[in-house]
Amino acid sequence: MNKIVPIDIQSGSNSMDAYDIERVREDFPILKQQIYGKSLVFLDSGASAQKPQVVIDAVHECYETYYSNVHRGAHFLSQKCTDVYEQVRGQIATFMNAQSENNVIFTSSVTESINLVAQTWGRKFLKKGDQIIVSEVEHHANIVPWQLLQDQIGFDIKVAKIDDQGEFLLDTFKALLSPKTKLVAITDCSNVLGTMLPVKEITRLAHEVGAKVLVDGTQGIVHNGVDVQDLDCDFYGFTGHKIYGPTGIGILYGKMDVLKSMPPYQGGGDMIDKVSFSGTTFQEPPYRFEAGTPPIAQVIGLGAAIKYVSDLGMENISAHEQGLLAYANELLSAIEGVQIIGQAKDKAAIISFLIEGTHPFDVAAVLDRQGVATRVGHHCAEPLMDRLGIVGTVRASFGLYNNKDDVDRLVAAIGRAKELLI
Amino acid sequence: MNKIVPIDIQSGSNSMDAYDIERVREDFPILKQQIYGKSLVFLDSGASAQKPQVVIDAVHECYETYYSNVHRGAHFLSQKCTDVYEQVRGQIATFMNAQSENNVIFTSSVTESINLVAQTWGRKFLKKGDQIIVSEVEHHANIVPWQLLQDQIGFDIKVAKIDDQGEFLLDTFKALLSPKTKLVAITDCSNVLGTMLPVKEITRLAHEVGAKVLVDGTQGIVHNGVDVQDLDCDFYGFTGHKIYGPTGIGILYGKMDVLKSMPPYQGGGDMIDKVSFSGTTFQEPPYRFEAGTPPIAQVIGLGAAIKYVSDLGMENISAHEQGLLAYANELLSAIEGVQIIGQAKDKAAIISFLIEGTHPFDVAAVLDRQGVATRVGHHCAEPLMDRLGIVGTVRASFGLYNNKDDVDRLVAAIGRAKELLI
Amino acid sequence: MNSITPQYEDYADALEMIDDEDMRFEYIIDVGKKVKDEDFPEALRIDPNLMHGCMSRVWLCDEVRDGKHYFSGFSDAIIVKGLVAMMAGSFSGLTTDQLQELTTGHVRRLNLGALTTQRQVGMMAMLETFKKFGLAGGGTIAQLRSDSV
Amino acid sequence: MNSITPQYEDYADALEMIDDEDMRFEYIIDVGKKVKDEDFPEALRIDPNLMHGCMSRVWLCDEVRDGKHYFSGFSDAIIVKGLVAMMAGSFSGLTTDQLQELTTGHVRRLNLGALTTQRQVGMMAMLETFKKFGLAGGGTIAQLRSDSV
Ligand SMILES: Cc1ncc(COP(=O)(O)O)c(C=O)c1O
Ligand SMILES: Cc1ncc(COP(=O)(O)O)c(C=O)c1O
Repeated sequence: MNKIVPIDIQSGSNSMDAYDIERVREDFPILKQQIYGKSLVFLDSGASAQKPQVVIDAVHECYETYYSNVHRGAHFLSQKCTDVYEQVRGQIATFMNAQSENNVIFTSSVTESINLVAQTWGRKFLKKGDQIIVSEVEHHANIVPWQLLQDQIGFDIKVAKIDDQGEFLLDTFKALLSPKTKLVAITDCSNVLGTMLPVKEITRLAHEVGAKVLVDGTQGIVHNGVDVQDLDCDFYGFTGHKIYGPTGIGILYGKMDVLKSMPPYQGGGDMIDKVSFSGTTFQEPPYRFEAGTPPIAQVIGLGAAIKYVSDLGMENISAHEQGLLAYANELLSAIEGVQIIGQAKDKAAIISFLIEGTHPFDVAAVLDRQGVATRVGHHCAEPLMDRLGIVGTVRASFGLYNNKDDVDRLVAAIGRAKELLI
Repeated sequence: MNKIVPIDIQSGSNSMDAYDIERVREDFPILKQQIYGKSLVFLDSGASAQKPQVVIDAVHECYETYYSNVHRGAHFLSQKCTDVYEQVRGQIATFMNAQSENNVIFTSSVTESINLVAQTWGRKFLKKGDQIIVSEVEHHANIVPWQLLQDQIGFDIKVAKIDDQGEFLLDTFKALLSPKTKLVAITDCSNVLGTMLPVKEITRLAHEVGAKVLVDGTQGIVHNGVDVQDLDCDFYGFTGHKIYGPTGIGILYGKMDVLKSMPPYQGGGDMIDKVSFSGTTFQEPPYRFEAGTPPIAQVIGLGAAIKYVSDLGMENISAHEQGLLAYANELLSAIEGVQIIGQAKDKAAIISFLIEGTHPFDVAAVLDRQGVATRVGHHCAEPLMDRLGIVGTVRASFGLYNNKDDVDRLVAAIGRAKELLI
Repeated sequence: MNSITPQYEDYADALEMIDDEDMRFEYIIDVGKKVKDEDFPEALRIDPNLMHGCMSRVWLCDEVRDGKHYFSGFSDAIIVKGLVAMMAGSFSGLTTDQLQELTTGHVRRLNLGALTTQRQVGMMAMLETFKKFGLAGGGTIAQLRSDSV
Repeated sequence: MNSITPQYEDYADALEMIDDEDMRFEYIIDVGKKVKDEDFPEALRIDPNLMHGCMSRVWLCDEVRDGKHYFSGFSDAIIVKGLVAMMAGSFSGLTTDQLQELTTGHVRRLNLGALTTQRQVGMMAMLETFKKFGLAGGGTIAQLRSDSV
């Protein structure tokens, strides 16, 4: 699943021919929008991806034809809605190659997935004197939950380093590991630099010292898919809206023995076995961790998104994006004054850059007025900005619907930004 | 806003004439569905309400024409989406008569709203030896979060009682209050019995002993609206999917001084001021409590729902529903063997019942086959079932789109259930 | 492979002949109504015989005679009582080996489309329980549960 | 009521004459580019003068002479520098009373539709800051902040 078909940079990309990008673009209604009278070039998928029609329609259809609350329902709509909803759990298990659908917990976002692990597994198993390891490239979502827990418990947080190219330093990571290490919480792909981290090797090493491993797969799964059994991590989280699904839905995968060892997170309906004022008992995973009415339509929409990317094929998506990345990298590198931030060997289709003599906010504003949507700022990774000694970057992040034309428009807009700002 | 226009039970209802129910029904596409070849009678709105076209379309339109992640975005779509999204906060503040939009926190459900209060306000301010009060009619969502917190801290949970009619016993509640009482967590409307609780008086009494008050308004706001300033509660929570909005969105209202005194709940993007490994600082309310990408499209859908009910007028909705309740109550009371569970004077349009000599599951199953969707079971209120000494009820809960025909169909289906089952 | 027991054939034929879902639904109710209290005396309606995870309560017993399993059951809800009666009747009198050969297809042939998926899942769970009884050579529900831990 | 200061009129007229949003946007950049480093020396770019909550850094100063407020400002981003220059220029030379009469309409007349809402909100915040400076009779951003607590 993770294998990326090699592409030929010289000729643009072979894979792009196989992958009918213009037909794919037809599936995304928003791409027809005009921004300031210019056609939209959407290069902000790293923040949130656009949705194909099938996802929008799945949500629509649910509300219009069979919507009802799920579980415990004795009537037709409730049954139908529960069936469609629960079938997504199996679909996601297959997509991630999880052991079973019971390893798949529905949350409201990956942020919630990570907080859930912190406040259940973490609160139960971490003690003063323990250590956990995160990396310098983490998104705030994989830093702050641990800091909040640290305030409650008092363990140590160690930080694994990158080099100036943005490459993960496996050796210095190894040096941090010790029997005190109880958890490694790390992303498989930096949302700022695009760096792909060697999470399989990291997991193996962490397990050797008896630590559990949580992988923040928010970016990684979108660009390369995942095989959680091959990875062997204990937890893997991702968020629906970045993988072309609705907002308001996230996933937490966990190994069953680990999930079973965890107390509930939130309390409420559905997650209980029996409630009384003299004592309440809880359901087995995954339901133990799903309190209250779940994001029903969002789960169903995510199911449609996962089907969509599966039908296109994650390898084809990866190959297409790698072709774009190589093309963009080539063109941007050739522009005088453009500095690409993050030059790791193994990268997902994310390019952060700066233009010498300009402020990134100005650049992004000029790009915006050319119809080119990028993100600017610290990208919720302030510690990484501090490490790199910069206030922020302009980030162009590619999705499965971008094409070479988008790259050309980006290049032209950068030219305009240089004209206007320097 | 809470005022209910009096209706004349004898003649059916005056208010129903003023309220054009047939036109209203046109707004709900799902009502055209056939269930086992019969037209759908949806009497399960208490579990989750159906969505008017405007809500479905608002979600749709967002994804198709201006979707983007919100906040901090420098590009056009991000700005547009943020504007629409943030404007809903003000709209909800107006709907609840909150002091300002900053008192309105977006959560994923009321279950999360209550867990948030438990794990932030509760974890900070409750100590061993303190007492909190909940009531016998609470939904699990307003019991289990307190039990989970109790396991962490060790305070006492006292239970306010109802009488056999389902009427809240204000005097016995008063007797529970003491300077040890730090919180009263109570619903304004029982999801099983329909009983409306005197939450304004409860709040006044609780404040007299210095306790804070959290009102679970999940059912109350749907049937009668709310004025949080008049109520004077410290927290008020409700859930989007029951007020004709999307799933995956809930609201927590809080008084500003109370919100300001609370630590963050989940950690992640958006809720921070500045993140570094040497120390992280947080935003002011409401953002402090909104970690990660919020349920963007769901907030926008909820905005459309709130506009929809506001346009219809909460008084008109209440009056219409009260007319139906009176009509249903009259007809069901006249059926031999039907026992209505919950006979409080002040009720929302929810009728729980049992049929002598039958099991509620059988009744609901027969009703379902007549196209009449009801809910059966403990309705996530097991302690209430224990109190009433029953295993469950069949519950018919009405929404703004139900009509007298629905009641007639219910009555006919009950007749059929008696024929088949007894 | 379809012909399991005469009782099974009777039920399958009867339901096949009915071509209206509502009437099939009513047929199950009728079966349930025919189960008398004395068929499954109060003394058997005890926790060790209680199946877990049902919306209504379901008790199941297995009596082994000459290496064959004879099931009986009861519920406080009529529809479930009917289903239990059909399931117990259909698959009683089989040996352990015969029980192991049963598949969900055998349950499906009973033509229970009138039921909600959740109920159908319940029937499959019941079939699994029968097979477990077979492997365990009888016993109670509670014993099956503790064995599987 | 519209005529505030000659500078204000100049900016408003200039922007009104441009009828293309892209060109208005570029006009603001030009204003920003014209602000020289020495117009707001490094010594002033210190924390007490820093406005909070902006995507780029913004420093603002208020100099009071003869009861009139003279604002100046700076930013590390050109567009913001242009906006700050326009705002400071437009509303400098006013008395406390005159400042209090300013409304969001005065900012809107500057015709800044080319800006994102967030930036427009930023401009309104700047206006509020000017008014607060007026009420406080000068001081620094940091002092305004601590006063409001
Ligand atoms: C009174 C009451 N409180 C809380 C809830 C929980 O709502 P949700 O499941 O949307 O969090 C419900 C609905 O099930 C309810 O009726
Ligand atoms: C690597 C990474 N982790 C976590 C997140 C947080 O995702 P969400 O905001 O959907 O919870 C993001 C996206 O912002 C991300 O890129």
